[in-house]
Amino acid sequence: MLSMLAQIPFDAILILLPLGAGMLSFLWPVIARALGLLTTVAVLMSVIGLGWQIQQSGSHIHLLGGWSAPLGIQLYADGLSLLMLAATAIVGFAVSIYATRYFSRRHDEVRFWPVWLLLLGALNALFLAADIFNLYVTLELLGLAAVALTALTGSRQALVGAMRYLFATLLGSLCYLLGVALLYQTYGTVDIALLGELLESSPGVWAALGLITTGLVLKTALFPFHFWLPPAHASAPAPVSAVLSALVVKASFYILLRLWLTLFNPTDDSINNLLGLLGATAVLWGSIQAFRQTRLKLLIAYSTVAQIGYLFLAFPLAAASGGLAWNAVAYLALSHALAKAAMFLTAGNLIHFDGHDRIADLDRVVQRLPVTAWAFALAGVSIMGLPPSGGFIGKWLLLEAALKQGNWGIVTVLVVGGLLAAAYIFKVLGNTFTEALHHHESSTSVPARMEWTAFGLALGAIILGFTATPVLEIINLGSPFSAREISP
Amino acid sequence: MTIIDYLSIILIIIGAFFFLAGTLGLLRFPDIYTRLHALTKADNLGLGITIIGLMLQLESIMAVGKLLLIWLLVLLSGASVAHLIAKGAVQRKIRPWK
Amino acid sequence: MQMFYFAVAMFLLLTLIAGMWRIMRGPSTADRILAAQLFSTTSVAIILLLAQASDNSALQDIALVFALLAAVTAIAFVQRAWPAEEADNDNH
Amino acid sequence: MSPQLIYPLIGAGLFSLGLYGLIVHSHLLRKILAINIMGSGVFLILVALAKRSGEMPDPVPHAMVITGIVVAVSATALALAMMLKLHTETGRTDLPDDQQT
Amino acid sequence: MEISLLSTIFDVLLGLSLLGLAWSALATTDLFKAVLLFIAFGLLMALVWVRLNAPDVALAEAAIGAGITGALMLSALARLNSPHTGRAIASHTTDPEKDPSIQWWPFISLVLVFIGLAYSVFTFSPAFMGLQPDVYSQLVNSGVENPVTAVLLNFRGYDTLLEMLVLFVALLGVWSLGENPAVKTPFISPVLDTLSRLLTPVFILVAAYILWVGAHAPGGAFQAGSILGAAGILLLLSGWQLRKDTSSLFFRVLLLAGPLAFVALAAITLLIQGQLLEYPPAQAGLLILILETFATLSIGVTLAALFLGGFPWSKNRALK
Repeated sequence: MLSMLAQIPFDAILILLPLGAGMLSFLWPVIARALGLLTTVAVLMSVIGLGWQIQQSGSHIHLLGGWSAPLGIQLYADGLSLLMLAATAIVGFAVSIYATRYFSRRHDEVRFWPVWLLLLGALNALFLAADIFNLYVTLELLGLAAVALTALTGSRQALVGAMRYLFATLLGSLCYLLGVALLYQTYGTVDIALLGELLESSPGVWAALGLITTGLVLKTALFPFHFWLPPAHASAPAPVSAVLSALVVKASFYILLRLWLTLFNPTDDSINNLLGLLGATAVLWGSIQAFRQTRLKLLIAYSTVAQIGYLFLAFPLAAASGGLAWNAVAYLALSHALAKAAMFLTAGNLIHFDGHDRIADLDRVVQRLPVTAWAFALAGVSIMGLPPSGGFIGKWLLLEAALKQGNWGIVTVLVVGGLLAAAYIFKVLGNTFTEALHHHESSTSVPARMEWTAFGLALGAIILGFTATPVLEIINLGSPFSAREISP
Repeated sequence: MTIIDYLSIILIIIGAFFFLAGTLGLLRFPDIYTRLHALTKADNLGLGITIIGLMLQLESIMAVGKLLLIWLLVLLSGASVAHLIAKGAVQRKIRPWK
Repeated sequence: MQMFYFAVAMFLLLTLIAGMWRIMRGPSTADRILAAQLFSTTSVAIILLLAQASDNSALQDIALVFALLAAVTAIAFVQRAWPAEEADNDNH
Repeated sequence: MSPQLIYPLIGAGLFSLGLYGLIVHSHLLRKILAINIMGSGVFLILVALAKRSGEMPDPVPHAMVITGIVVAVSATALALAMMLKLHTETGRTDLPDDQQT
Repeated sequence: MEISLLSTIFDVLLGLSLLGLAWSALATTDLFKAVLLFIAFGLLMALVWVRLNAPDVALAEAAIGAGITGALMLSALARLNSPHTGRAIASHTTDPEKDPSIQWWPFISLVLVFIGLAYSVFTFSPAFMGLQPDVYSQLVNSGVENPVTAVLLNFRGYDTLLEMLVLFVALLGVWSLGENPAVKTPFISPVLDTLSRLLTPVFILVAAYILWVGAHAPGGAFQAGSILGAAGILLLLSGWQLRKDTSSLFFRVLLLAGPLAFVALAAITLLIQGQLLEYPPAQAGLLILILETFATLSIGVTLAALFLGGFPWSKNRALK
């Protein structure tokens, strides 16, 4: 039985299943909802299966078409991919449950499911890819699906946000592709592991590095390329915003991290320091902007800009403390995915409830929607980095790495960033207790399913605060952070 | 070089001359209606003569047929497009040159 | 012979570049579409000459596709994009 | 100048031109044109550098460029449709407060 | 004069006119002119691919870059000006920039980007052969003789699957924006009617030919699909109306025929061969031809639907 289970190609299933389901849900809209839910459950189980396989036999390679590396495309899975797949599966499952009740107009929901399932498939394909050109195709699929979902409601803000998002994502893809072109023409392969063995410092490689990094940083919305993120994430439907903030921006970051670990691994500190500096600016700028917002969804979107900054703080630290800093980043990415998805879902609940998301007019939400208020508070704990939460563990690991190197600049940014996050979270929480000027007695009730999925995700972010050891063990399966050891 | 080769060269040079005439017409003719002539007459004829010149060099009957088809297609679409543009221009009351 | 084909192709490329002037200059949009049409006819000839020069008959298929699609943009223009009234600024 | 260098240089030029156009123009249709020109530049570099190695060209970049062309036409169609929708909704053909970018 | 010198001059001229077209397409204030210059740019790109000995790419560019993209852009431009939005033509066909002079900071960065790229191109080491030897040595096992088709449909078939889904997602995105805008089709002249009647069978024949020939010569599913798509566009332009029954399941299956066949084959090969998309070598040629046929159909239908630009059937029907 177990040996049979070990034979199941979970990685291929993770890609084929959502893609196939997306197409079927387009063909038969009637079954879209059931099919979508079923698919996300199956994806969740497949991730568990893949995790078990990796735990048994180390990192995992699937030769597509039976062709090995330079000629064919491979799928590759280790602890890092597993972590991202797990985050995708969990958030995807919650968002799917949420979406069954969220859409008030039937034809919006009919349009949502196919694109969402294709996006899920693109995410899984991206986290399993081991080939920089294949990554380009998955990035484009992901980008176009994300733009289509952003524009789903067709409102004015959504269109403007989606349009800007589209240009940003296309520009990012083209820069990335040009970098891929230079790398391919220099080394004659697009396989990451093979490139890792061949790469040497040359002007072409530096140009490729610059282009790829620029493209991916643009897609990840690192300061100063964050301009497109708040309008897009704030104007999309709530489940879409949750997916965009929790998963889609992480996807391009994952590629950057992966390439950084295997390919570039620059001994030259100046680029690392530049990324770290941009990250620090993003933390401070994003947090301040978040505090200044008057609409909840914009506040959460700017908070994403700030939280992305934390991920880049690891780059200057990694050279000396290697694994520790990357562990911190992986942990932060996972807990931010859960917490931020929870926050956007609560924002969706509030909009559903009162029809607006003006922070000043949140009217006694604590009494009227206690579960939602709790969900926001718990997610906030993780975003602020207070114990016990996943955010706390991640920031603690980062702090440890910074202290070890005596990098006081980053220590300061971590502390100030935490304080600023507390400021904007409490700004929202404070308003949920008070009475607003206008009473909203005739509010529509929020379906329990929508409240509890948000709560469940937030609770997940808190639980991550207790499970540091096993989760870190999973992340390090197949040792993704020991550089240049991914061998075919 | 055989006699066929010389014939090809002569035909292709004549074709190129018609292309030149077509372009000159496009550039120098005074209004849209006269410029249409440049496209439909000179260029299509130029292409036709060039194609005949090239056909002399081909061995397979299939390739000859393909070249003929290309010419027919260009003739057909060139003529139709010229007609549509002329008609549209008249509808929009673009004045002919006097 | 190869040399000759190349030289003629080059000559046609020069006439094509000269034709670009009409796209830039206009004056009416119809003139521009006309010049674009000339572009594709000349390109067909250039491709056929290059095919002969490099003795690669596969290139003839490209000329075929060119010839086939030549009409599509022009018809799209006439049917959709041509403004109903056009300023008659033909001051040639 | 070796002939194999011409097209990669032209490709680099197209990429930079497109980038410039994308940044300075505010009209959405122009931005779409600029993105397409940038894409052509990338494709040109991808294939033209391969030409440098021997008589038989490397087919892998060709396949990649065909993939890229299809992706580009998809993105262009989506962008155009969104531009039209934005135009009917707001009457604008540019993005509001574009100077923020 | 040497042939190599002549070809160098040819390449330089072609490349410079490409740059010139791109520059003026971006610099002109008249949008019609910009779009037309861009179409001419696409035509020249196809010539460049011919020069670079990339006939497969040239075919794709001729069909998509010069044909379909141009038609899409012209049609979009027309809708920007369509009278029922109530705006004057002049305000949208021309786009007077506030400041026509060069903006210096972007310009400097443009020059820097160019210098950087040019430098990396110049210092490029051309010692390797790329994947060309690998592809040619495995070509006998791929089931086709055209190396580009072998890469697209066999060696890197997974990319192609994802890429067709990109096309599909773009269509879903366009459809989610709303219904097919009512385009007033102007008077259909009998000439156009006859032309479309004459050309449509030729389009279909040529598409089939390009598809078939793709196994051993330049051509294949994408090029054939784009030609089919162009045929659809021509029909739509000649006033061909979608009948109500096109909202049927049949139409939707047709849209997805390529990706569905791909995913189905992927699942089957996964079950039988143990690897995704691993074809048994003996049947590889046939499987690729079947895949390509379905892919051609869906690419053609999808491109035509993208040109139509909107949900082609009423909401109620789609929901049933």
